[in-house]
Amino acid sequence: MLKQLECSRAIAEVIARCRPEVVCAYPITPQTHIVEGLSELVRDGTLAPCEYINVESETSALSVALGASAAGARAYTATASQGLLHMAEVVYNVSGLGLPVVMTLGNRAVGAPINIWNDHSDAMALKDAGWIQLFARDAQEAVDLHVLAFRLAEELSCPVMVCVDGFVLTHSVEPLDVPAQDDVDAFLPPYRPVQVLDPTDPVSIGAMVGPEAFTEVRYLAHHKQLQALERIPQLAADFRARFGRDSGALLHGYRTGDADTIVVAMGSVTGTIEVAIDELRDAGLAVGAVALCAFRPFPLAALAGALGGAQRVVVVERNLAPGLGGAMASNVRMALRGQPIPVYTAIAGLGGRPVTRASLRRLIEAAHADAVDDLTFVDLDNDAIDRELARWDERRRSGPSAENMLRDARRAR
Amino acid sequence: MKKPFAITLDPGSSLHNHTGSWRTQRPTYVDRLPPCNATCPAGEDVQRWLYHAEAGDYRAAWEAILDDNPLPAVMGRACYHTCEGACNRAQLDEAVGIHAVERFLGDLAIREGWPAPAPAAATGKRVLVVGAGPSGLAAAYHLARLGHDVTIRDAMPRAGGMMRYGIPRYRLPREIVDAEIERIVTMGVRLELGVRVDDLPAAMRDGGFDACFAAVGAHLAKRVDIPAADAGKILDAIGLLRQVEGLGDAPLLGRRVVVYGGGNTALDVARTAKRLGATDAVIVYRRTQAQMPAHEDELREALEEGVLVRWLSTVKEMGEGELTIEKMTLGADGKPVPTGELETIAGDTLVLALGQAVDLTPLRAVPGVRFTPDGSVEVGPDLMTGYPGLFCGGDMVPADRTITVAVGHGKKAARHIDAYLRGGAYEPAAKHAPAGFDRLNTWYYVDADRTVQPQLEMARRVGTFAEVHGGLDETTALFEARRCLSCGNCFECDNCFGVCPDNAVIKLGPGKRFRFDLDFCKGCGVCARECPCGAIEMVAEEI
Amino acid sequence: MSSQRIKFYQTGTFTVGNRLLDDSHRTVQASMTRANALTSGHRACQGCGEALGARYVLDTAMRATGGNLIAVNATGCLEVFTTPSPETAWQLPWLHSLFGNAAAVATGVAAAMRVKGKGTRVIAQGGDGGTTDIGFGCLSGMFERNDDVLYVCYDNEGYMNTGVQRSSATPPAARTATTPAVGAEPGNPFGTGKSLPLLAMAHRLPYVATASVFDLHDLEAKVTRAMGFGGARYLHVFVPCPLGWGFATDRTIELARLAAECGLFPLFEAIDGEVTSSTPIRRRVPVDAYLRAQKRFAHLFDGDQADPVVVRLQALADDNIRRFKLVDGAGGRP
Amino acid sequence: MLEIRIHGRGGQGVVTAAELLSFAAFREGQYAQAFPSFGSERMGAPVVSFCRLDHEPIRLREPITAPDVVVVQDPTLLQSLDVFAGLHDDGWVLVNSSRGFADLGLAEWVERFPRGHARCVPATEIARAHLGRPLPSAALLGGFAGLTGAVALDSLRAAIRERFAGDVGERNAAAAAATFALTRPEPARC
Repeated sequence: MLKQLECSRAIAEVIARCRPEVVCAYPITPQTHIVEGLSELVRDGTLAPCEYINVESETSALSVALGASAAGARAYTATASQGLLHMAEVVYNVSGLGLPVVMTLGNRAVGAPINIWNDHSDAMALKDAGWIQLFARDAQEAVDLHVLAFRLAEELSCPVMVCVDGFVLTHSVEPLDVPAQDDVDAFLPPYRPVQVLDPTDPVSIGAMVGPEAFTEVRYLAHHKQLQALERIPQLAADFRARFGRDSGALLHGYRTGDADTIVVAMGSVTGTIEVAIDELRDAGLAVGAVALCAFRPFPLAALAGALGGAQRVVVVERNLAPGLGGAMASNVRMALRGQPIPVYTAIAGLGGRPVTRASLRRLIEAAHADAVDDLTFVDLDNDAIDRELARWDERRRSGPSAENMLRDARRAR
Repeated sequence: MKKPFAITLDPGSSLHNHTGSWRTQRPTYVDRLPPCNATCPAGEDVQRWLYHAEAGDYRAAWEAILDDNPLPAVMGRACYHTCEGACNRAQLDEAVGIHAVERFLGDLAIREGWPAPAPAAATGKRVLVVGAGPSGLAAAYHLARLGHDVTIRDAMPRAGGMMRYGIPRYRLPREIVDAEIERIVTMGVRLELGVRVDDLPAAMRDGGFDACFAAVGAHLAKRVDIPAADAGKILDAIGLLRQVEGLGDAPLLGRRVVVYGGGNTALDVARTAKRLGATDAVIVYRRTQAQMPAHEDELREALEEGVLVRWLSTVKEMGEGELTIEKMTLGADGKPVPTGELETIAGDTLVLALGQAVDLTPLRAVPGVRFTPDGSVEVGPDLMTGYPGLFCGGDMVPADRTITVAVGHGKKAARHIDAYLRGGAYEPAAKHAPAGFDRLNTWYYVDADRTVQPQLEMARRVGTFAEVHGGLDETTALFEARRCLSCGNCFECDNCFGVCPDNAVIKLGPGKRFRFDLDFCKGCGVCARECPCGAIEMVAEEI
Repeated sequence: MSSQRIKFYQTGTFTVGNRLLDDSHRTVQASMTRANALTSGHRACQGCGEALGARYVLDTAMRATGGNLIAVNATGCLEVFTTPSPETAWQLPWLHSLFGNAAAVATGVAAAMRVKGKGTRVIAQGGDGGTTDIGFGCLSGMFERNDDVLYVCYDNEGYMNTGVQRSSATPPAARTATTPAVGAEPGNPFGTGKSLPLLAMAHRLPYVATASVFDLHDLEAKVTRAMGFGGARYLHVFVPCPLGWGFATDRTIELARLAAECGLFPLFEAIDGEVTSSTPIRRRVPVDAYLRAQKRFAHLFDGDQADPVVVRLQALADDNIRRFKLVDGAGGRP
Repeated sequence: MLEIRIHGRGGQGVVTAAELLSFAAFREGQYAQAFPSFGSERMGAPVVSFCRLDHEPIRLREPITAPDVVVVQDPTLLQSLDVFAGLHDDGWVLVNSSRGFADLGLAEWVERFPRGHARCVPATEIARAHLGRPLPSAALLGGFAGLTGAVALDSLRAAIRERFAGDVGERNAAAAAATFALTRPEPARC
C-alpha cells in the first residue's frame, strides 16, 4: 500500500518489520532519520523485543552489532561518510568473522573539506572490506533492499551494506510501499546463526590465524561473494513473486538491447540517466543504461552480458579515486576484459553537486561521438581550476585552495 | 555447530599443544626434615602428628606420637622440648607450643583409655629389659610392638625410674606416669619390681633371654667434701627426692635450705623444699646465670616461687644454722675463679645437687663391656656393648641425661635389638634434607601468637605438690596445632594447584596430594616459590 | 574488609585452599571441579601473571553464574597466546574482535542476551593498553550506559604484546621500549598516566574494584561480588609480567604481593562511586623491595646513592596508603 | 651461500644471534640476511631464527628449510623438536651442551658428518663465567666462527661490541673468543 513517506522513515519501518533484536545508533547526517525512526518504533513497542543502544561512536555502533550478532541476535546499524571510516576496522572485522550484520549506509562524501552531501566516496573506501554492497537506485528499492539484505546476509553469514544516496534518497518524500509484516515474515525466516556464543556449546570465535591458514580464510570470504552472485538474482525473483515489484538484482538494464553506447551508474542518478536516455533515444541515438545494484560482489558476467553489444561504455560515478580516476570504472573494465571497446569515466555529483539531465545528455552525446576524454569531470568549473593552478604555478604555497576558489567564485559573480 | 574455518575453534583444543617442551627445569615434590623432628632426641615426627591434630583427628595424632614415643602425657610435661627451640615459627612470632599439644593428646588418650597399638605377630624371641625408667619402658614398648616377649626388671618398688624418683610431682603427676606405664604393661610386657640385677649375663642366660637392654640410669649422687659441723645436715638431691616419694624416712629440711648446684635437679630440690615448708630456699651456683645448665623455664618458675640464687658462689663450709660461701669471678677462659671474699648466709640444711653417676656394678664383670673415663658404658652406634646381645641406653651411656634422650635410646635400642634378633642389622632410613626457615613463604600464614597454658595460682603452687601447669583444652590445643607451619612437608594448601599459570598441577584429592602434569608444565617455578612450606624443588631437566 | 576473612586461625589461612576449611571457605581455584576457563596448552610466557589472572577471574565468574557466561576479549597478549588457530585455550564461549572495541562488543553480546531473555552474563577483558588507552572511548560508553557487563582489565603496566612499550598505566620511572632509561628523567615521566579505577568510579558505576593475583581470596570475593551486581562494573587486576618488567619467572606472585604491600598498588572497592573498603596491608614493605626486584627500575639503583626518584615513588605509595587507608593502626608487621 | 638456522627459546637471544652473525659478515664485505620466525609463542617457547651469508646479493626471502648449519642454543629442545630437519650430510652442527654427543644420544647420528663438522660446546658455562648469566648466544657465535670459519672472530667481536655497549659488550666478546678457541681447528704443525 503506497503512502507518502520520507524514505528514511520508510526504511525505519521496514527495518522494524525485519525484526532486528539489537539496533545500535550513532548519529551522523544523513542517516539520522532512520535511527531516529527506529528509536521511536522501539520505544512505542512496535519493534519488540529489541534493544536500542545509543552508543558513543561508530566504532562502538558496529562493535555492538558485532557482539549481538555473534551472540545470535539479528543486528542492525546505520552510518555514513566519516562514520563508516571511523568504524572501518570493525567493518573488516564483522565480515572477517562472518557475522550477518545489515547496515544502511547513507552515502555521503568524505572530508576534508567537510561536506555532508551525497557521493559514493564512503562506500568505495570500504568496497573491499568483505561486505556485500547493494546500491539502491530509488527510494522504493532503498526500502525493499533491506528485506532482501537480511535474508542474503543470514543465508551466507556475511554482512550486507545497503547503500542509499544521502539526502537525494534518504530525505526524499514520495509514495512508498513499506512491505507488510506478514510478507516480510514469510520472506525472512528467523535468524539461525552459523556460529553462536552459547554457554552450553562453547566455542572461541576470532582466533588469530597465521600464514598457514589466512589465505584459505580469505579465499572462503571470496567464495561467499561468489555464492552471493548466484543468490542475489534468486532472491530478487523471490522478492518479485511475493511483493510484486523488481527490487534488488545484480544490475538493472535499461534500453540496452541495441544500444551502441551504454551508461553504467549506481544509485539515485539512475532515474535521471534513464530520462536522459529516453530523450536521446527520441533524438535517434542508440543509447542505453545499466544500473549496478550489486557492487560487491561485482557482477562481472552479468555486466559483460549487459554490455556485450555496445561499442562504448560510459561510467558515471559519484566518487573519485585521485590519481587514477574512478573505482567503479576500473571494475567495469574488468567485466569487459578482452573486448576492444572504450570505457569512459565520468566523475559526477561529488559532494552533493546535482547531476542534471542536461549535463548527462551532453556527456552521453559527446561519448556517443567518442568526443570525450577517458576521464571526464562533469560540470567542472574550469575557470576556478585554471585560476588556482595559475596561483600554484606562482607560488608553491598559496593558501587553502577551497577558500581561494570560493573567493574567485564570488568575484566572478 | 558448523564452525567457520580457522577463526572459530573448539573449546580447550590447546590441549593438543604440549607446552612441556618449553621446560628447562621441572618442579618436584619433596618431603624435608622439619627442625622439630630433626632436633627431637626421641625422633618424634612432630610435624606429622601435628598434621593430624590440626584436622582434629586427635586419635591419629596420638597414634603417630606413639610410633616414636610411648609416653606422650609424660613427655608433654617433662620434656625440655628442644623442638620448640628449633621451631621455624619462632622466627615469625613464637614457637609452636608442641609440648602443650602433646600433653593434651597424651591426657586425652588416658582419659579416653586409648590402647597402645596391637603388637605384631609373636617372634618367639625373649628380651630382658633392666630398668623401668623412661628408656627401659620405651625399649620394652617398642620391642613388644615388634612382637618380642619382654620382661622388665627394676630394683625399685615402683616403675618409672627418674619419672617417679627424680622429677617432682608438681611437674609430673604420678597418676600420669602410672597410666602410661599401665598401657605398656597391658601390651603384655612383664614388669618385675624390687628385683636388682647384678649379673647381666647370668640373668640373660638363666631367664632364657635372647637379648638384653640395660638402662638403669644414674642414681649415685656426686659429692664434694664440705667441712661441716653436723654432717647430717648435708643431704644429696637424689636421695631427698626419693624420700619425698616415700622411700625411707620423711625428709627433715628445716626452715632455711641451701641447694648447691646449677642443674635442673637443683631447681627441683629448691622448689620441693619450698613445698615442704622451707621459708628460704637459696641456690648457690659457681657460675653465672648464662652458664647455668638448668632449663630457662625451670629457673623462671623457681624464681617466681621465691627461690633465691647466689650466682658466682661456692660453699666453703657448713656451720650451725649458717654457711660460708666464697664469691667467685669469671676468669679469662670463662671459668669461675675464687676471689677469697667470704660471706655468711643462713642455712639449716645443705642439699648437694652436683649431678649423678652411673652405678656400673652389674656391668663390671661382663666380658667385652668397656667404660668411658667419666664412668659411662661404651656402646656402638647400635647401642650394643662389647658383650653380644647386651645393649645399654639412657643415663648409663654418654649422652644428655634427659627423659627425651632416654626414650629415644629405648626406641633406637629396640630397633637394633629387633634386627639383632632377626640376624640382621638395622639401617635407619636416610634423613631428608633440612626444612629451614629460608625455604618457607610465610606470607600465607596468619600471625598468631602462641597459646598460653594456664598456671596454678602462686599460693597453691608453693603450698602443695599440685601440678603447676594446666593443660590446653580442645579449642586451644587445636589452635596451637594449627600454628604449625608444616615446614618442608605438603599440607595440601592447594597453592601449587592454584598458582600454576599453565594448569599443570593435578590435584589428586584429599590426602593424596598433587602431581605435576609435565605435558604442560613450562617450568616457570611459581609453584615452588609460592609453596608456603617449601615442599617443592626445581630440578634442572636432564637431556 | 573486602573478602570475608576466616575468623578462626587456620594453617595457611591465605593459601589457595586448605584441607581444614569448609569447601565454601576455600577458593574456587582450590576446587578439583573448577572450570579451568583458560586451560593448559596456551602459549603465554613462563610465569605469566595475566594467564593466572584470567583463569582466576573467569573461573570465579563461572561459579558465580553457574557457567552461564560469555567472555569478550580485546586484542593483546591474552588473546594472542590463547587462540592461535587452530587451537584455543578457552573453555567458555569467547569472542575476540579488535583491540579497542571489547567493551562495545560486550555491550552487544549483553544486549543479545537481554533481548533473548537468556540471563547469560558477560565479561569483557583486555590488557591495560586496550583498556586505558585505545579502548577507553568504548569503555566509557559502556560505563555511562550502565550496560550489564563486567569489564576486567589485566594490568601489566605496558604494551607487552607489541614488545613492552609505555601505556597510560605504566608507572613513573619505569623503563619501557618507548620510555628508555636515558636522559635527565629516565624512564616514564612523573605526572603522566591515569587511574582507570578512579575514572570508572567517576562514572558512578555500581561496582569498581582492584585486585591482584597474589591475594586470591580477595580477588575471588571481588569477582563474586561484581557478578552480584547488575549494570556496568569494573575490575582492575594487577598481573606482573616477567618479560616486560624483567624478573625471574617464578616471582610473578611475589612481585604482585610486593606491589600491594608497599602501597603502590592499592586494593580497594567502590560502590556507586565511593570507596567502601580497602584490603589492609599485612606486612608492609618499602617500595625498594618491590622496585629492586625488576629490571625496568634497575636504573634507579645504579649508583651508590639512593636515587631521589625512589623517594618520590615511596611518596606515591605513602599517599595511596593514606588515601585508601591501607594500614590500620600499626600497619601490620614490617 | 651458507644458510644457518638457530634454535633456542624465546628470551635466549635467538633472534639477536642471527642478527649479530649478519653484522659480523657484513663487516667482512659479505652479503648477509638475518630474519626471525615469529609465532604466537612467548618467552620460553621454542623459537627459530635464520641467517644467510653470501658473496653475492641475496634475493631469497623464504625460510631456511635445508640449512648448511644448525646451531642449537638449548639442548633441552632436542627432546621435543627435530631441530636438524633438512640439514644435509656435509653440513655443520653446533650444540650448546657441556656434555658430548654420546650423552645426548647423538653419537651415532653425528658420524654422518665430515670430521670436525659437529661439535658440542659448553656455551652456557662459558657465558656464566664471562657474563655471570646463562645467556649463551655470543659464546655460541664464537663457536660457530671457530667451527665453520664463515666469519672471523674479530668481525664477530666487533659486531658484539657495536650491539652491546661497554662492559656487557666486552664480556660477550670475551665469551665468543673463549668458545672460538675451543672450536678452532688445530693449527697445522710445522
